[in-house]
Amino acid sequence: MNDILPWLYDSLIALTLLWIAWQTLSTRDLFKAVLLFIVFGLLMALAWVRLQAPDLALAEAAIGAGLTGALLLDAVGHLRVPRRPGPRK
Amino acid sequence: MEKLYLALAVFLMLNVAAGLLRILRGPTAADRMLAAQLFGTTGVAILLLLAEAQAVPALRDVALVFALLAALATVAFVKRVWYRKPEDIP
Amino acid sequence: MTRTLIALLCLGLAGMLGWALWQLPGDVGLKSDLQSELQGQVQADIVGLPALVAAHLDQSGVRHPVTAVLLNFRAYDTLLEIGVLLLAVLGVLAVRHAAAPEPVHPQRAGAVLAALVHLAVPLMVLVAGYLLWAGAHQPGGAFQAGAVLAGAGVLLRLSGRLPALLPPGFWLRAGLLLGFAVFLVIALGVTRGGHELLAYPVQQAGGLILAIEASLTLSIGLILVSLFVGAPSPPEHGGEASE
Amino acid sequence: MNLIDLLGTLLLAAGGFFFLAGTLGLLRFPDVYTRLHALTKVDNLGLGCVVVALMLRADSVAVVFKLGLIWALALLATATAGYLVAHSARQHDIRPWQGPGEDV
Repeated sequence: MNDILPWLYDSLIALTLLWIAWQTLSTRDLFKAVLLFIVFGLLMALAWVRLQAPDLALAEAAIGAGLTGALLLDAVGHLRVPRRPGPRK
Repeated sequence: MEKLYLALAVFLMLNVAAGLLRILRGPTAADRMLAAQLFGTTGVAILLLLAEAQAVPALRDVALVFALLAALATVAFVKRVWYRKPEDIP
Repeated sequence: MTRTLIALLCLGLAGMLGWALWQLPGDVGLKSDLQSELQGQVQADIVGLPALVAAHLDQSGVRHPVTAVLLNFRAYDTLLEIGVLLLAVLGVLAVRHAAAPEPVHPQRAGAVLAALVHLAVPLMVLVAGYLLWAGAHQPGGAFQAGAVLAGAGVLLRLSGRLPALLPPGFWLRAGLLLGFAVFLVIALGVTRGGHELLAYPVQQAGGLILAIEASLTLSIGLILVSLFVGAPSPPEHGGEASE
Repeated sequence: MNLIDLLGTLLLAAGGFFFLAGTLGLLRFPDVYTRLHALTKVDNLGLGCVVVALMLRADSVAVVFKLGLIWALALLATATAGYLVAHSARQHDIRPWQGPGEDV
């Protein structure tokens, strides 16, 4: 019982990360890929915590979850992908 | 109490995994952005719980940086991707 | 055909990575009980890196092992890293000059975003300073602090309070260069005292590292903001501005 | 189990409940405005409960202050993000959901 919770958490985060990575690479929607990448960075920071590397978690939180997201979204905006504002009803 | 913290962290991770469906489905870009914003706050909660459970106070700083930069991506989204072009305005 | 080739290549790469990981000695810092169990014994003749760092930590001038490695024991690595960042931003600046500079439009932000900027930006600067100071004894340091500082810059830019690049004059270039220059001057400076390149004298190590980190923070923040701000802002939209 | 622990456990459970509610809202609500509601309100209540629970067992006043600051920052970020997204959605002529009669 003592070990099952960390084990559960670790396997959950590892599987989710793999799944996000796969979705990021396989999606055709650029914006979706960027958002998935942001979430990937976010969860990666949480994974570094479990790997006992708080320094990396801090760097990942600042660069991965914060700055890269803004940079990539800016790039998406400039690429002028055909924007679909959603189903207009 | 440490066990409870960890259990809640596991539960919150499950929430994130379920919320990913909203990013995949959309339908609008705003829905996806909202899901990412929610994960940011969930990440803050998980970090605070782990800081206590693993006894690593430095994780609170990670949570602080998370919370501080949480709005950045959404602001960039609204200002750079999902704004309305002048020619679209009737 | 190409797909199969790529798939085979990826598989080969994955196999090599796995093999390399398997070949790692048991205690190079992968704090893993499983590995020592697998090897049946802890190899006493291989001194793990963490132990090596811990043994020399008192000579490094800081109390946090990661900072000690990054800015003292393996400082040349960090020196070259900031050099790479500098080269990257030079590339961006070279392309950027094509776009005409545009004026500042603080009124475009809208009231709510303006409130966020008013509250968050000073806090970001404060937290950057805190992270820089904390790096000496706990996780933190120049890169993290610089990134938070850059976050403040990006927020200012998104709310229209920062011109499309800060005027590319002397002060911008000086700011971008500052971290690298201070690092290099100190690295060379210690050789005059009979030390090797980047081998700080033990007594002054703490002060020197703080000087390097402070200038690195400023430069990294400025470099990251320059990467973002280099692009012109999109044609403005109605609505938000009129609030 | 003393009173502080009991209170902390209750708050943690409440926090978990609010996070679950937020995720369910994100997944089940019909349009962007209602999902916004689920996110900005519920998820900050969830974080709030967790933060207060951790405050109860904090070692020092500095830690309490830091936890409070983190919560305040998260509130600020989510509130701003929520407003900006709602405003942008309105500019994109996305109409609010009018009830179950209309298809989503």
